Amino acid sequence: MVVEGIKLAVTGMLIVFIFLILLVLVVQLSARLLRSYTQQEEREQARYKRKSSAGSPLADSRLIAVIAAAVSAHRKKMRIVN
Amino acid sequence: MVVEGIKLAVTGMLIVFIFLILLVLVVQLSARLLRSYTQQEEREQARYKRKSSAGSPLADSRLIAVIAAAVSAHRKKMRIVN
Amino acid sequence: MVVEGIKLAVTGMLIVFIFLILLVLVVQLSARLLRSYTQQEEREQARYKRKSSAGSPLADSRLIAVIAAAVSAHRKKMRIVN
Amino acid sequence: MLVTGLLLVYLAIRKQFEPLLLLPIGIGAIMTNIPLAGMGESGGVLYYIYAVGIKTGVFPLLIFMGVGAMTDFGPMLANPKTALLGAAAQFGIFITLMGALLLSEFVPGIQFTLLDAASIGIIGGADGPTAIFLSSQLSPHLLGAIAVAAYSYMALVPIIQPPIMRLLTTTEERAIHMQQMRHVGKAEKIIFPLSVFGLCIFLLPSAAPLIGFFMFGNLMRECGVVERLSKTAQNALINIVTILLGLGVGAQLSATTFLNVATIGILILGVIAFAIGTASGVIMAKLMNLVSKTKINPLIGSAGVSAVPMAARVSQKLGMEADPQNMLLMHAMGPNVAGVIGSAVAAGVLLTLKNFVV
Amino acid sequence: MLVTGLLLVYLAIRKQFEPLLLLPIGIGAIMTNIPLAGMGESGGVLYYIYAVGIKTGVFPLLIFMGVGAMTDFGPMLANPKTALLGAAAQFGIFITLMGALLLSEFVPGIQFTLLDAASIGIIGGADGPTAIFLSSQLSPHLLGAIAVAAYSYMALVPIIQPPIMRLLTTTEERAIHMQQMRHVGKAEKIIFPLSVFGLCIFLLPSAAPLIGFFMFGNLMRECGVVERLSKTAQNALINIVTILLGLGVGAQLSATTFLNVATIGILILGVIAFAIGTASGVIMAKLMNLVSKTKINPLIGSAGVSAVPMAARVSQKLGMEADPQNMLLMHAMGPNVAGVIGSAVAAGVLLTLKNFVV
Amino acid sequence: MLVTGLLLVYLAIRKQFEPLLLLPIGIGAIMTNIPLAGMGESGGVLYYIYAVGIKTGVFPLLIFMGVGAMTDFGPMLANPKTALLGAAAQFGIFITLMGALLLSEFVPGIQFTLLDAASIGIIGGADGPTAIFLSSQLSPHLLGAIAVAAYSYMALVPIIQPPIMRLLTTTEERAIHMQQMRHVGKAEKIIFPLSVFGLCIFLLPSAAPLIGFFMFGNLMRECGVVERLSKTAQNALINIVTILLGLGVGAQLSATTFLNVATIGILILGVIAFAIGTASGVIMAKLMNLVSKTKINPLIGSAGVSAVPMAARVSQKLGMEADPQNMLLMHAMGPNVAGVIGSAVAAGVLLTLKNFVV
Ligand code: NA
Ligand code: NA
Ligand code: NA
Repeated sequence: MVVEGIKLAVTGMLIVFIFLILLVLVVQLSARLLRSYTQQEEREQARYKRKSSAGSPLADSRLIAVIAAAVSAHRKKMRIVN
Repeated sequence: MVVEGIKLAVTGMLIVFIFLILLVLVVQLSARLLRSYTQQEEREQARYKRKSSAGSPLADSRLIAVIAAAVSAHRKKMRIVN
Repeated sequence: MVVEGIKLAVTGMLIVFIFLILLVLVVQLSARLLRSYTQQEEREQARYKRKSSAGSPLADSRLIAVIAAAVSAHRKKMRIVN
Repeated sequence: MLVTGLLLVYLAIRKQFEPLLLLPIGIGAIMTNIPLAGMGESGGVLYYIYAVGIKTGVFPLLIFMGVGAMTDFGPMLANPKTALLGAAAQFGIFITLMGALLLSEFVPGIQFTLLDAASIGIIGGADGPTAIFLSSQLSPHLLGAIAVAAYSYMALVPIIQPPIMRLLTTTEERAIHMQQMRHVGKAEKIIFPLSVFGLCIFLLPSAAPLIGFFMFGNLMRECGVVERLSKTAQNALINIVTILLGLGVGAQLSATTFLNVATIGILILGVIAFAIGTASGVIMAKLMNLVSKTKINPLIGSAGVSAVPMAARVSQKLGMEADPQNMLLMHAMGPNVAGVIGSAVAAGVLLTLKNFVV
Repeated sequence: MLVTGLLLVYLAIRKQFEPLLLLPIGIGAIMTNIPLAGMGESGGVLYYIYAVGIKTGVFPLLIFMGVGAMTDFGPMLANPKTALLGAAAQFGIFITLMGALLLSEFVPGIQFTLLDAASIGIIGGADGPTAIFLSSQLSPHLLGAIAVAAYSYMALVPIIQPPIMRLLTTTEERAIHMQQMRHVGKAEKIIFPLSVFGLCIFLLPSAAPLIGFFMFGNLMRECGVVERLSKTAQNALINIVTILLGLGVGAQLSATTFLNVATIGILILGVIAFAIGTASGVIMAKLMNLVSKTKINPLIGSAGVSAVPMAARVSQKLGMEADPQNMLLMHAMGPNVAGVIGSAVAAGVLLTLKNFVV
Repeated sequence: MLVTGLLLVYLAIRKQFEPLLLLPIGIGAIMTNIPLAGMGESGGVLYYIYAVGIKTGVFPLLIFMGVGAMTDFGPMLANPKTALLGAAAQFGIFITLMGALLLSEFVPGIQFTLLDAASIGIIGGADGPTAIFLSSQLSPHLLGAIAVAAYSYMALVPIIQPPIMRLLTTTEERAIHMQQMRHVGKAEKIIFPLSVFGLCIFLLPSAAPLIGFFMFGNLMRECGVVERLSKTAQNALINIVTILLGLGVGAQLSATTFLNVATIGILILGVIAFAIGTASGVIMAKLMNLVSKTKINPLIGSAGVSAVPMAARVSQKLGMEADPQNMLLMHAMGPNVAGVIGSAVAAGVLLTLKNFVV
């Protein structure tokens, strides 16, 4: 039975490697085919980030504190209500 | 079998119409019977709306911005946490 | 069968009482064994409460209003979205 | 068949064709057709899902309950007469039924029984859970094709309906403004689901599972005392069941049951059903305008096919084309939700076949 | 029977009688009794729900798990002696059991077996999942009536209890203030469900399903490392199961099993059970005051019947009547939650009948 | 066995050993071993849970779907070569399989069949749902021990892996910085689950249930049109199923199946499996550095065993030890999630035994 085990192990590892190598190839292929979409998406995100980071950083930090409190209050409330 | 189909179609449409006509009548009847409740509810709502709309609109709009940010932050957080 | 019922009632109430008396004893025992943990926890909570109550009460009440609004807005939004 | 499944996935994601259902159905179709995997065969996971939830009718009824909990009947209660448009649009169901019988009479290779024809007709109800429930009870072998047709055509409502609506109405008719709706009270909204269920019990007990679960969901929504149940019925429960229902329905899409001339027949009959339902809703509105003094815009008639809320949005869009100030959406919601009741009633009529035929 | 179902729906919505359960039960009762619809018969949706979830005992146990996840045993742990009040209140169960046997001895037309009597007695436990689980195992034919009686009387606690509580206490007793509770540590709260489960395993294995699921739920709540499971057990899961359980229980309310003299007997015995439970809780509190130096307000004794948290609120209300500064609510929560354990233990005793009788 | 169950509960709560699974498993183990309670026997609630959800394979697949909906494959798509590390780490599975066969050859009292050996090997996959699914199909009698070993060793990853990782790498290697990842587009993320599923269908249909549900979950997450289904799959659904799965797995931990020399063998083999998986991941990374010009830090190789996200965190920690500026976490997530696919593929290979053996 140990022989069968060895056969199984060899086949198994082969299939695992074949599967994941093919996967790598497919992923690389799809990355290449979709490159223009991805780059456009990236540019849009970059533009959006620049815009939003232009806002006053002070106001932002205050906002974040308020938000954090609101969210934590909300969570506590949920726990009580439900 | 086409004859049976015709019979079925006639009966079917009759029942659908009878059902929905009776439904219309029942709805109209219940609307009439419950009119006093409904009108009272409406008056209360109208009163409530007038009151709440008296608040400062400026403060409200700022609040709404804060809220929107809080809610969106909360959502993102949820996505990460869960 | 009424006799069987009486037997069952007597056994039943005995077991219920034995169970809950043992439960009381176990709870008292575990309270005693864990006393040091509990007291430490209590001290930490007391310290924490003192700290947080030192914050400006005015700011707090405003914050709470904002939070309440945010949470209620969030809820309404949830209802619409889902 | 793998291609069919992939096509459904593509339509769901890229074209946003009712993705909540068509994505799981597509994946289920792929899974069941993987050679040697046996996922849809006895002992496979999809088989269990199908046997437990669909063959029993439990899943579509739970979804219908959730839909009830999400449905606001307010617009219909404010203007109850528009419910008749939801009745008229069911002509699509029955004419398609006859069409299916004619097809099997005259087209060789197509052999629909009366039960099959009824299941195909229900596509015209434009209501997924109703179509799945009825066909799971009458013609399980057609379930996959019928569900796919029903959801696809619901997604295609913005393409199927407008030409028919334009053909049957004049610009003046499409520009008719409808008067602002009255306020509908809380008590009316609570009484309503109970009334519908009551009518169903006395007129048409065979529709009780569909109407009963639908109205139970709506009662949970409106009664105000079981909000946590209502919220769960609208969210966790309906979502869980939707995933499982989709996979289970998809599992019925095997090559032998789907890739045949009958499916082509079903697809053709389905689009006819939608077209006739649309037309009869519009014509009914015009007939009602002949006898009633407060005119209704015939564009809201087409919303009677249900396909909530897509069909109502189509009414709104065409109304605004004719007059940018014309706001029909809420008015179209009346026949829209009435159409759900209408097709559940029609399904009830068709369910009685189960006892007489066979 | 349709009228019975409608009455339950009315009580749930209008009178807010435990609507989370009585609304689905009422709808289930209506559905199962629709002539010709067959929704509760083999092949009907309610039959599947009943067979899968109630006959197996799975649904009431999952609900009990959710209740455990929602229960804070802190007040009981802070003052453990009050747990004895939760033991005393179980007299209601066993005296009612004897009452049921006497009824069937002396009233012609009532024929309760020992198992039936045990199921009827459990109404006095004032705890829905326990009552449903026990009667589903011992007397499925009485399940509907017992569930309806249990939930109705729980809703009626604010009417049933006060006269008994006033009768058995003086104004001075009702005005007794109880000292502020100590802080209960996190570790104690984690050890507690494990201790209760441990006691159950060694003393009364037959109670293990009920106590086990209840304490598993509470452990998920308190252990702090599985918050997402605890939250789901308290929300989506318990809500889904509540809807299905309600429908399934309602489906057992058919005319043959409900509209008979036995049901009248059950309803009468049920209110007696609540009354005796209330009285024995109060009397136990007075007995404990005879031997203990720190006095407890006897009003919290009645909360031992469970009916969480209604009975504790009744204690609070009567305490405030005697002295507006008297805050009993948290003190009454101790016997209140102990009463849930008490009736689960009693149910465990009664479950052993299943093996001996028959 | 009660002690075993309690130990699991202790590890879950106190040591936070995968508490989401080990707490329910521990409670299930306690419940099933209560003398006279019969909770795990035919007619008991745990038996129903096991029969419905685990024997059928439905529960682990639904959990895998939820895991898919929670998994972000972005890091792997950004640097696809790291997926090979997730392949290499599966050596642990197959070497352990051979170890199990050797044990039963040479150790008297241990008699593992080929199916048993395969189930034991899958512990090295470091992935709970995969291990439970495979062993429920191949060796139900070992299910309990295998699940306990798999989850325990996953929790012990921060103890098992570091010495092996340190032994096989130099400080310079551990300090290798990896370049910032590229942005991965939405379309790539949608295509990915479909590609993996497609590969699985053509290469290895036996892995279709696991890979299919995993990728269906991921597709729901990424496609953007079924967010409500994705959210429910990640929350209510996976939580409900986790509770039930844990109880059902725990119910398989009875004295006869767990307290024997085979379990000791499984526990020893399990830790060997993790160690070999870790080592082969690291060695693979070093081999890849021999042929590739952009160097990868061999510490991320160990993350290929999966145990998401624990193993990736271990990589991050050791990287920071060598150089506090070294941020490996996101880079380690690549092999980490690839390891999940890798072990599902391995499970697919092992599942084919079911047809050949017996
Ligand atoms: Na319709
Ligand atoms: Na009780
Ligand atoms: Na793995």
